[in-house]
Amino acid sequence: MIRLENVTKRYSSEVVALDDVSFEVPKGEFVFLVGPSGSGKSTLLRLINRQERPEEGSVWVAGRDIVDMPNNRIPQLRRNIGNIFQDYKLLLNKTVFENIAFALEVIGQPQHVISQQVPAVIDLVGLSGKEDRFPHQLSGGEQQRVSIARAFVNRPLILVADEPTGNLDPSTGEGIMRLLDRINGTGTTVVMATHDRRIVDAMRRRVVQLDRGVIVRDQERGVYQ
Amino acid sequence: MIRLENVTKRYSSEVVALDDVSFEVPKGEFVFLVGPSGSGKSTLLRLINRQERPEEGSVWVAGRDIVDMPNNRIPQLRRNIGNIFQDYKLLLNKTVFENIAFALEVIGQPQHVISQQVPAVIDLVGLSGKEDRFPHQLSGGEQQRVSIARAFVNRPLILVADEPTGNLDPSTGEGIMRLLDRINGTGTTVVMATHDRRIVDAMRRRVVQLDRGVIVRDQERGVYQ
Amino acid sequence: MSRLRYMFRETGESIRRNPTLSVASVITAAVSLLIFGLTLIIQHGFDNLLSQWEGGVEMIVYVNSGAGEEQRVVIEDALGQQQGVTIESWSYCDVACSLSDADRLFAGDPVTRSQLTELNIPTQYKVVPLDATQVDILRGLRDRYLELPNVYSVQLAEEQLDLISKLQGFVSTYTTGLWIALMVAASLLIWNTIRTAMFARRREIEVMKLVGATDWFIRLPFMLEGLLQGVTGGAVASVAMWFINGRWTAGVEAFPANSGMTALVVVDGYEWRVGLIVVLFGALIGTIGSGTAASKFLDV
Amino acid sequence: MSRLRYMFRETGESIRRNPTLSVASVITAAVSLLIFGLTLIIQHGFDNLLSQWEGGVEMIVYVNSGAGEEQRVVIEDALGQQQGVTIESWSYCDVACSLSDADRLFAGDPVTRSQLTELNIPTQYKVVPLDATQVDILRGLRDRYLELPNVYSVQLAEEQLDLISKLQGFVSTYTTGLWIALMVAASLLIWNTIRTAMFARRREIEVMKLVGATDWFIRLPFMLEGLLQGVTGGAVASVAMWFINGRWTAGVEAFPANSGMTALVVVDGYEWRVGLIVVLFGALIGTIGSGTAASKFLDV
Ligand SMILES: Nc1ncnc2c1ncn2[C@@H]1O[C@H](COP(=O)(O)OP(=O)(O)OP(=O)(O)O)[C@@H](O)[C@H]1O
Ligand SMILES: Nc1ncnc2c1ncn2[C@@H]1O[C@H](COP(=O)(O)OP(=O)(O)OP(=O)(O)O)[C@@H](O)[C@H]1O
Ligand SMILES: [Mg+2]
Ligand SMILES: [Mg+2]
Repeated sequence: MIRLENVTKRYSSEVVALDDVSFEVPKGEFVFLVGPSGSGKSTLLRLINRQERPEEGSVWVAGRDIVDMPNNRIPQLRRNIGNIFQDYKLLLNKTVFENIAFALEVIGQPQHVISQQVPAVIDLVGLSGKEDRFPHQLSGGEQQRVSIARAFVNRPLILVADEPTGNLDPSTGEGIMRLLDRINGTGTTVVMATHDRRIVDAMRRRVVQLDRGVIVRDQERGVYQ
Repeated sequence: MIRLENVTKRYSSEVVALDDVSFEVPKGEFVFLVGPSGSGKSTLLRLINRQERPEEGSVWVAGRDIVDMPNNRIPQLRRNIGNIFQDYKLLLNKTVFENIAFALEVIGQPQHVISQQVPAVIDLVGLSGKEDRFPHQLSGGEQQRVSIARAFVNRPLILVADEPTGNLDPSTGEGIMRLLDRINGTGTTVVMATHDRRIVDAMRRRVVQLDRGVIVRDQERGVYQ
Repeated sequence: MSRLRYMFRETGESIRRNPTLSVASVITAAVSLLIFGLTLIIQHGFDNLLSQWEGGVEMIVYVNSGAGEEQRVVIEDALGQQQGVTIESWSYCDVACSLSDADRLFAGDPVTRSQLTELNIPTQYKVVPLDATQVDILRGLRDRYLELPNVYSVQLAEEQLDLISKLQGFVSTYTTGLWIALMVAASLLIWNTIRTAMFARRREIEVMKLVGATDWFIRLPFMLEGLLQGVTGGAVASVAMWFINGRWTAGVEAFPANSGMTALVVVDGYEWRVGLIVVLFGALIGTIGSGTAASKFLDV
Repeated sequence: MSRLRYMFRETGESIRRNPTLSVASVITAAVSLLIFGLTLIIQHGFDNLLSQWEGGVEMIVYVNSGAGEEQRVVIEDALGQQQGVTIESWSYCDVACSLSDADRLFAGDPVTRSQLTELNIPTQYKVVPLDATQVDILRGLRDRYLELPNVYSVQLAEEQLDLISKLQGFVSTYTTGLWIALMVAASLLIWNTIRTAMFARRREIEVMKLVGATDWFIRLPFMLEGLLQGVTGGAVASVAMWFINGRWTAGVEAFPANSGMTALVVVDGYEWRVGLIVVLFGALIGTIGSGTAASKFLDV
């Protein structure tokens, strides 16, 4: 599903965020990216949806090399990837329903698709009854559920999550992890960067550890270390 | 140094962030505020520097009731309180030195005070040699040190920290805690909101736990629970 | 359908959010386009005023109305004698031609115009001299031609033309300067409004890009907003221009007939063409301003 | 010292950051102030043109130069006879007074003016009639006074005054409309520039408030920026006005002396006063625009 081959990403001549990184994520897998601050986790995630381009190497997503993909093809690529962030990135002036519907609207989905898929995904993330609330009327955990619903409403092949539990207290974070696990269970590939030792240790999934732009560990059913 | 008396803070008729909270922090103490997301930790901290005003009760800081303090006295109050945030709030277009000097400049300190105090505090937080870097050239932990230096350069009576280690990996977070501990050792009162169980458990200081706007625990030498 | 609704909703919201900048853009665009339109109108008015002197004509010999071909032979002989000596060429402007000249000359004074008919209008010989700067020679000619039978009067261009074309040059230069400066400002403003609008919505745009919206989908509502501002400015300018032109035309009627201003009006439909041009121009700066901004700041 | 340096540095940075909006504000302010200044100048020019007719004067009897008091008795008798019948009052404008009238009337045509001296300038009787609308009576008077000895000529206001004051009214109404519209736009723009600048620096402002900067300390650099924009606009407008006025004055000299335009210039120093007013006005809108914005958006 995702394959990086000898990828090097520099932000400037001194800042080498990723240094000759190769790794592969098969369809349906759940991968944790761990490593100290600045080790390149976010950079790696941004390469997958072409928010960044590497200086060297190639990035394959869903069978396509996306490094030299022309700009007008990128929207299509991104429709296959759901993104989840530490700060949720919800639109504050839109309700829960509107936030999720927005993701379908802007890729030109017709109204009947929206009115069918949005309630389904709201149900999936456990927010039924809170459709008309605004983000500020929700707890952090609930906001993160909205952001997951928005990322997943389009049934993407891949979910990419950058420290999704970073702003949440431990028990709320665990709820989010159960949700991501359920989504992973439907066949969606999940790649998640995290600092949260407890979560990594509890889930026991594949762990890829980065340090200063290099993969220093890649372990099936791993721990945070 | 800080005293809250029967403080109630509502953001709207439904959202009661703090409900009849009373508590006191003597000079030189180190207090952790813990509690689940939305329990009112940040709100409590914002009351102390008059970013918010309570609907009921009174807030005493350094011997003054600040709830009805006229607006033109607030700057003076804030010069006695240093603020540290999860997202550092550094100015991205200024160097380390300039970021710290900025805090003195804007309260009208003359050049000779700036050129004396800034290097001293840079030394204190362990950033000597990195004065001319920009925030994006620093690790998260280093950025947080800059933000602490900025909060402390004016030698405030109180340091208020809202999840200062939230964005940092565990070992970097521990470094920040050692620094705050050192600053506390100079007589500065420190109030810190956090989710980080390891840090609270390791420090063994006073712990005040909030839940839905109410203090449910206040423990000397406490743990995260 | 869904897309269209989305677009108009977003455009509307965006305008609502930042009314001052939008209002200022529209005002500036409107004033700029108004001055632009007025410049065209004034030019046209002056052209009317000068129309009878077109083609290097420097002297007009007015012939008594009702003077037939035989009676004009004397005049044509006199003109013919000078042909090649002081006169380069001359042409006869008959009743129909003179009436059409009068249409333009008295455009602002329909009362006077209505007193001129096929029966009483003087016809004209329009004379192009060899050297227009030799005013003394022309004056000599005038005095000689005034003696001829059936000559109603003789007019020289220098008496009128010089002042008017100087005025025309002066007025157009500076009004053109003004509208160009304002047009630059209006374009910058529309550009800026769109930039500000996009900046205000950078979170939305970020999310849109992340979920795979195409650049055009993101760009269009903003371009629509710019277009709307330009067109609104153009429409306001058109209405103002139409109003001012109407007031001026009404005012000119009240001027003394000999004030030389009666031709300085535009009532021949040209004002509608200018109105259309002004709106199109507004649309153009709106689209260009917003299009550049939307393309440039899509990478927020 | 430290504060001042801080302030200028911040102001400079802020302008650098958002040049398009600043440029658009300055252009709009400049054009607005230019039209404002030109309106004043044109008004003044027209006033010059009309100055000899001030105070209800409707007829001027010009007396041959060199006619002494005894020789003017005949004229004064004739005027006295009509006093209370058709004439309300009359006054004598002696050589000095007539020369100063000529100063204004031929301001744009120094050559003609220089030919008028104490020795050859006609003096004037300025006549205020009981009823200015009774043009026929005035014409009758003119014809009678023209017969009197030592009368050089007689002029009636209606021949000149009417057209000119209509033109003056028309021109000032619409130029005033234009500059007011643009002034509104300019104020909104400066307001907006400052708002945008404050929004762009909301992080700085947040930090400043948190570390205890006073509101005035935060506000001043922004107000300085607005002031600067207004003053720059005013200065540009002043220079442009000075240039246009100069070109016009030079142009008028070349007009025919009988074009009635020779008084339509401003060379008496009034243009400098207007230049100053324009700059002050610019400063005013700059300060008001930025002051309101800075106070309103300090709670970012
Ligand atoms: N936009 C950027 N421009 C320049 N340098 C950048 C940029 N983004 C990241 N970097 C640098 O690239 C390196 C890797 O950063 P990255 O954000 O990928 O790390 P991370 O593992 O996500 O860290 P964290 O745990 O703090 O989120 C760091 O040195 C960082 O300073
Ligand atoms: N500016 C605001 N307007 C309205 N409601 C607010 C605002 N800030 C906070 N709240 C609400 O007040 C309550 C307490 O929020 P607060 O941010 O103090 O909690 P917290 O303990 O800091 O949470 P976290 O751990 O997520 O930072 C929450 O219900 C929150 O939604
Ligand atoms: Mg990261
Ligand atoms: Mg908080």
